[in-house]
Amino acid sequence: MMPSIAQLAMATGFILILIGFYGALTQRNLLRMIVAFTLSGTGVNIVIVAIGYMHGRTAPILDATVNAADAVSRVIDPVPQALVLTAIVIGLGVTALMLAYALKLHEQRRSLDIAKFTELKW
Amino acid sequence: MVSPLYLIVLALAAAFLLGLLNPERRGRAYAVTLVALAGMTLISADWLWAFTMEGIDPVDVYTAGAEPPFAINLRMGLAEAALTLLVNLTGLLSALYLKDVLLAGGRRTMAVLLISVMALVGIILTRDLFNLFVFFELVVISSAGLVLLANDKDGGPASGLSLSAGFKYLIVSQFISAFLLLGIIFAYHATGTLNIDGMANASLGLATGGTIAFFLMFMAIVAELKPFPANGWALDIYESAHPAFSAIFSAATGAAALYAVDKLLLIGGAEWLPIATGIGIVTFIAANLFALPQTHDRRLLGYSSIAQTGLVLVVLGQRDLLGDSTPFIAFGLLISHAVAKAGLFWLSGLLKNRQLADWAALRQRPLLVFAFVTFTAMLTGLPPFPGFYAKWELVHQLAGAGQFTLLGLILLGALIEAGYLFRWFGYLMKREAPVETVPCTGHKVGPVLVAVAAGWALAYLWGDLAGGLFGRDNLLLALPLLFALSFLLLDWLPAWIKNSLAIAGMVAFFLLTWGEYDPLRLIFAIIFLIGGALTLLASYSVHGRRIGFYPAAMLMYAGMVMLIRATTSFDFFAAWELLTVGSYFLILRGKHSEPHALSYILFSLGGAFLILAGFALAAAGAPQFDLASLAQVAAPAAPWVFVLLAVGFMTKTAAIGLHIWLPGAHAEAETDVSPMVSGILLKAGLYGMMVLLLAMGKQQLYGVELTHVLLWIAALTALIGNLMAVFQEDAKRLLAYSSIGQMGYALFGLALMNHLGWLMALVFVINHYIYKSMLFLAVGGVAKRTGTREMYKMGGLIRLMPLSFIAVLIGIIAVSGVPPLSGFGGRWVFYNAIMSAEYRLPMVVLFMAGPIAFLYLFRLIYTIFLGQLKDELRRVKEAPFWIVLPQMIYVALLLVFAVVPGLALRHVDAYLNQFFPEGGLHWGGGTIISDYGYWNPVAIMIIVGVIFTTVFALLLIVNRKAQMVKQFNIVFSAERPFRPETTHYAWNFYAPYRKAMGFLTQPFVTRFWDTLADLLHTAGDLGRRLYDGNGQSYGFHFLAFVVIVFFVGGI
Amino acid sequence: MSPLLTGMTLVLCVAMIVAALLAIRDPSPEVAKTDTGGLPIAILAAGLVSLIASILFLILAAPDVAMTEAAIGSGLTTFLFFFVLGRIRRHETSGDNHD
Amino acid sequence: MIKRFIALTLLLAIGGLFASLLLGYTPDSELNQTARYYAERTSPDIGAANIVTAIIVTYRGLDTLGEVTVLFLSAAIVGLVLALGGKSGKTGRGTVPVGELLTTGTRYLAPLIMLLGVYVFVNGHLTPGGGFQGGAILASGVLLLLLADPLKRFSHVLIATIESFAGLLYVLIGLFGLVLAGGFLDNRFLPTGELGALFSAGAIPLIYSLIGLKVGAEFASMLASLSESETS
Repeated sequence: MMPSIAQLAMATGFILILIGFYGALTQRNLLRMIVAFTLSGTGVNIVIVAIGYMHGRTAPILDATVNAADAVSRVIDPVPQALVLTAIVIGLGVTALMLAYALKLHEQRRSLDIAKFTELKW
Repeated sequence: MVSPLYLIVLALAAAFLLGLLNPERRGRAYAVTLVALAGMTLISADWLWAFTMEGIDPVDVYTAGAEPPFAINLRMGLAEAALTLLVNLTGLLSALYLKDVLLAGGRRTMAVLLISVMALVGIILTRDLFNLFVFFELVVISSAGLVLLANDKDGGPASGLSLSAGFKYLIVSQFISAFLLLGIIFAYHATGTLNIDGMANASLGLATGGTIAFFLMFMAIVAELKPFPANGWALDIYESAHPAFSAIFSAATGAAALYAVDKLLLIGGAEWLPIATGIGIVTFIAANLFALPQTHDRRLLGYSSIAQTGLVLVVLGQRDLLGDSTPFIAFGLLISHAVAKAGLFWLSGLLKNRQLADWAALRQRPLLVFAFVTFTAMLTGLPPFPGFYAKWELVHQLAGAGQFTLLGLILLGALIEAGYLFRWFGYLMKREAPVETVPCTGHKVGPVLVAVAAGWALAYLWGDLAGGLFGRDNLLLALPLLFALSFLLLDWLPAWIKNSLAIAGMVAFFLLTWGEYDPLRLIFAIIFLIGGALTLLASYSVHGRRIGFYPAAMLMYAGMVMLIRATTSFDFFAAWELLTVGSYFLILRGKHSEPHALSYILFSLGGAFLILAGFALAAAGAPQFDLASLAQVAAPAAPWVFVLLAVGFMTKTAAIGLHIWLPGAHAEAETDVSPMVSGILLKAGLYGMMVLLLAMGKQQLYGVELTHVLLWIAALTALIGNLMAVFQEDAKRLLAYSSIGQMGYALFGLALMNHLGWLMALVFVINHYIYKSMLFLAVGGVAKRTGTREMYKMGGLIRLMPLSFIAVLIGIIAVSGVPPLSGFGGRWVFYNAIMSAEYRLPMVVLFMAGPIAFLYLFRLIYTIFLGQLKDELRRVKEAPFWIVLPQMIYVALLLVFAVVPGLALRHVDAYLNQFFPEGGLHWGGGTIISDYGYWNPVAIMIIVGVIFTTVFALLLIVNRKAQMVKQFNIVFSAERPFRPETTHYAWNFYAPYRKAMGFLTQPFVTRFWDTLADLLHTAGDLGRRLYDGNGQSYGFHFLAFVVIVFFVGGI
Repeated sequence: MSPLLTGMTLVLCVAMIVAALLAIRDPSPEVAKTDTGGLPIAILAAGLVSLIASILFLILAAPDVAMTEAAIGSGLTTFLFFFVLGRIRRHETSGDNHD
Repeated sequence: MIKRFIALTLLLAIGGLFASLLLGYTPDSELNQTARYYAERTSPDIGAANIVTAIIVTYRGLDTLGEVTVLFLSAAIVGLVLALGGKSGKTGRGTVPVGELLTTGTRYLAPLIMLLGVYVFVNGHLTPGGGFQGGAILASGVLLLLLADPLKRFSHVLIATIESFAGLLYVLIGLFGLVLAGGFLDNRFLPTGELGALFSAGAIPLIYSLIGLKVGAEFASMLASLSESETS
């Protein structure tokens, strides 16, 4: 059986999450870690959108082709999309914050190596 | 009441409004911030009032004009009201505390603080999963921002440390958010709703993928509780952040996250409860263990926060078992933790240096020391604070359900926590203070004082609640406790006024209540109250204000009085803890008593926990029971109850193996404190033993009769205690070891479980009080005048301190049990008693202990008072009047008691007939008749007096030509003094005996406990190296945590 | 279900994974001499992943999400990265003769 | 190396989790109760053609308020972080040569882009896109200005004012919903109008515009603080 689009997308999303995690766990460069996190963020978003997808239906927008009456049988689940919008924006906020931190950390230590910021421990 | 939505609206509106203000008018922005936070606090308080006082039902608030699950809804109930109040109040107080920092940081910083508080409120109120996620992200981001708040004024802008801590937090939260989002969306897919209650109804676990979806969400939210091992980031934050933020992070964030977990558990249902428990208990133990080797104050507080949160998680996980009392317990623990931790973090901001020992600077301000004590007591769950009630309930319910492993682990963790907290308090009181002045600015001290007030108010509230639930009186209203606490308010008075008040109070209380006691309790009441008042006479010798002495002493006496007045297990235990704490503070007052006080409180608390466990086991699920019904405990549990209680009480009587705290604690205590903690305090343990033995009698465990075991312990205690005393050079230590031996005798009598044995024990109780108080006072007085307690530095003091000499002479005659004094009475009853029992071998051991006592007692008088006077002591005067006076009263008492022992014993003897009808004594006129012989005290007194005079006269005649030897005439003995000690004839007096019996005095027990402590320390030190400070490692930890829970939890 | 759409999805997915792998690839030693060496490629690759994802969102009937991902995920985020990268590089060059 | 091995092992386990989620996933064939409600009721109740917008602005409006707050927070904290220990001395941004073409192009392009952004969020309730997308487009106009003239200081005061003002109004409108209509952030205190018209769906266009402005301002402030030199 051929995998559906949703399953394909979901699998890709999961793989992206894992790739992102791997990068975040193994790259010692702060900026590269942040890049890795944006990848896993994208992966999460893909999974969420894929879960709401229903084959043969249209986007949850009412227009000439989809009127209010038959929306129930014509559109896909709008909730995951709404959630993803929020998630994307929050992701950007966190990314910006991490970047600012990285910038400042570099300014202090002239290094982006995460292993150099370990004075706090034990 | 206004809609709870205004909590969120108010904060957001204020935060946005700040952006419109002139950036330079910072004062105005600060005012807006405070007003918003105060408004939020008021709204929460208003709701809390409505729920508690008016009893309204929880309110659901819909948004967007649609019903859930189609729109987000919030709920305001009792729990929400209380938690939001906690969050808002913490936020408000921290904002006050941060005044300087916020004014320097400007409106953006204030906005971040406002939003942080708002987000925590949101977490508590929302009933929508995704909304929960949004609020969590807000918390994460605002926390990452607040970490950066400048640490202190002179430290300049935030150090690089807090920057890296914030970054680590962001790394971990990226992992967490990914899991949370995935979990939420799959849960949504499985149930078709995002509403928490809707999802709970839809039984998520049954849907496909529902279990894993829930697992992911659960792991993500639990990770916000900083579970072991995924919590390194949190510690770094605690260590580097501004303390006012740490207060929010520990108290408010912790509370909100716990409530989120609680909501989530609604969805997951019963099968997730054991997992929550597991995570909680592992975290509780690990965090406490890792805290042991900490020296950095804020990091230590961080570990403690994590541990406390873990404990509350355990409670949530045991929800099914705890039933209706879950909120009572969970809130009791949580709120104690929150108030105390916030207070301690605020306190830490007043100090410049970050080592634990640097807290000694706090001694400048007794009020702040009191705050520290309050917080420590709240954290360790001492009465009368909420944590105490919670601990009692929790342990009882767990024991009732047979959850012994969990129970043991909880008590172990709590003991470790008490260990490092009391160690810290010891540093605070005893270490050298760094040169710094502790600032006393209102906006910084204010929040601390509010926390203290909140702590006491909560203590009252919980007492009230417990009263309602279980039909108890409010502990905080117990008259003796109130009396003790009132000395806190009177501490500004001079010592002599407080002393008079204390004595008057104790005597008055005795006069008011003496009719209420049965003869057994009356004896203890007399010792505790009248005896206590008598020892307090010696305290007149101290001048000044003596800050902290009277609250501590009165707390101890209050505890002891409450102990004998207690009729239920709860009251008994509460009293036990009060007297323990009070005596700890007293002991800690000694100059070098820091380590000894610590080991005292640890042994005592360990013993108290055993008692608690014993009571819980006996209660079999009931919240408490009448002490008398200990007798009805059924078979399988009964011997265990007996063992737990007996060992618990024996920590206080310092039975062998549990005795190592005593010598130091008694010897290092102040002059007038030693008699209190020796002569009086030890009796509390005996009283406990008596209550236990009267109710439970002989118990058998695996075919071994437990009273027989007790006999052996008692005999060995007597032997080893006496032996150790023999080899002491320090007079007070000698007396302390002698107390161990004496308690052995008393315990032996009790363990005989017959009439005479008990009579003997009671004789010992009275005698030991009198002569040990007297000896400690006498020796203390000598030490005070000579400036040393080493006996070889004294000698020949008989002429300079004749009254002390008489006291010691009478004392040792009494102790050694030779005729004619009351000690002999004790011995006589005792020999009669063991004749009547069938245990020969321990008896032999006990007999051996007798002559050994002679050895050390002889030395006491010989070394100190006889022989040559040292040059430097030629100007020594008699001890102060107020120290001698009680001694003379004791001398009189001893004589009276020796002549008419029946005065007290008669009634006790009659009383004991109820329990041990056989083998009683017969009282005929001045003579006492037993089955084996008779004793006529007056006749003996006369005979001994005649013999003594005769011998003395003979000696005088024979030794007429005796010649005085000059002090430094030791060259005659062909010995060259190469050490100062060796110039004294009595140094190492019993060296030959040491060769013969020294093996018995090897510090095996000390070594055992030391090794145990070292082991714990090492384990903690190794364990904490897990947190290597690398943000990436923390990511690993989180993923490992998820994987481990997945496999261990069997999901 | 239309094979064309599925095929296209498959291609996009593979492209995304490849780009993602490129983004987290270890920089070669000579590039990694400086902290920022090889970073532009990683950032661009991550941006590419976002861009392809937004096409995927269109296929998944989520135009709103697609727009957002394109504008924010691949657009703004990438710019943020480059801004920070630029500043760090200036630190590096000025920092060398500074310290 | 051992780190990579551990990472791979852990991720393998996590991957296993994901795999079981993936394999357990069956696409819905019918809308679930929540989605069905939205599909049926959005147009009569809310009057918005774009159901996603209706959810974001109304039904889950509290999320969106939170989301906007996230950006507000991030922008504020980015500003705070970069202002830390502000080293003076290196005020000027390194002179990066800017092409003539970019400068001139920007002059004409930037207003157009911003206009597009406004269009996107004003029509959020009708067509795909809305406040966030529009805000991002607005911000990219600002970005262009920044690129063209790096030394141009964006008026922080202006940005902050727009941001705060929009935020305050947003909260106020939410309160109107609470007082005048069914609940906080209810859009129906304004007439819902005719489906598909610009002035329809109650307060949604208003709210989404405010969100657009606010988000745009926040993005702009983040971009500006990250691109500017450490002077503030």
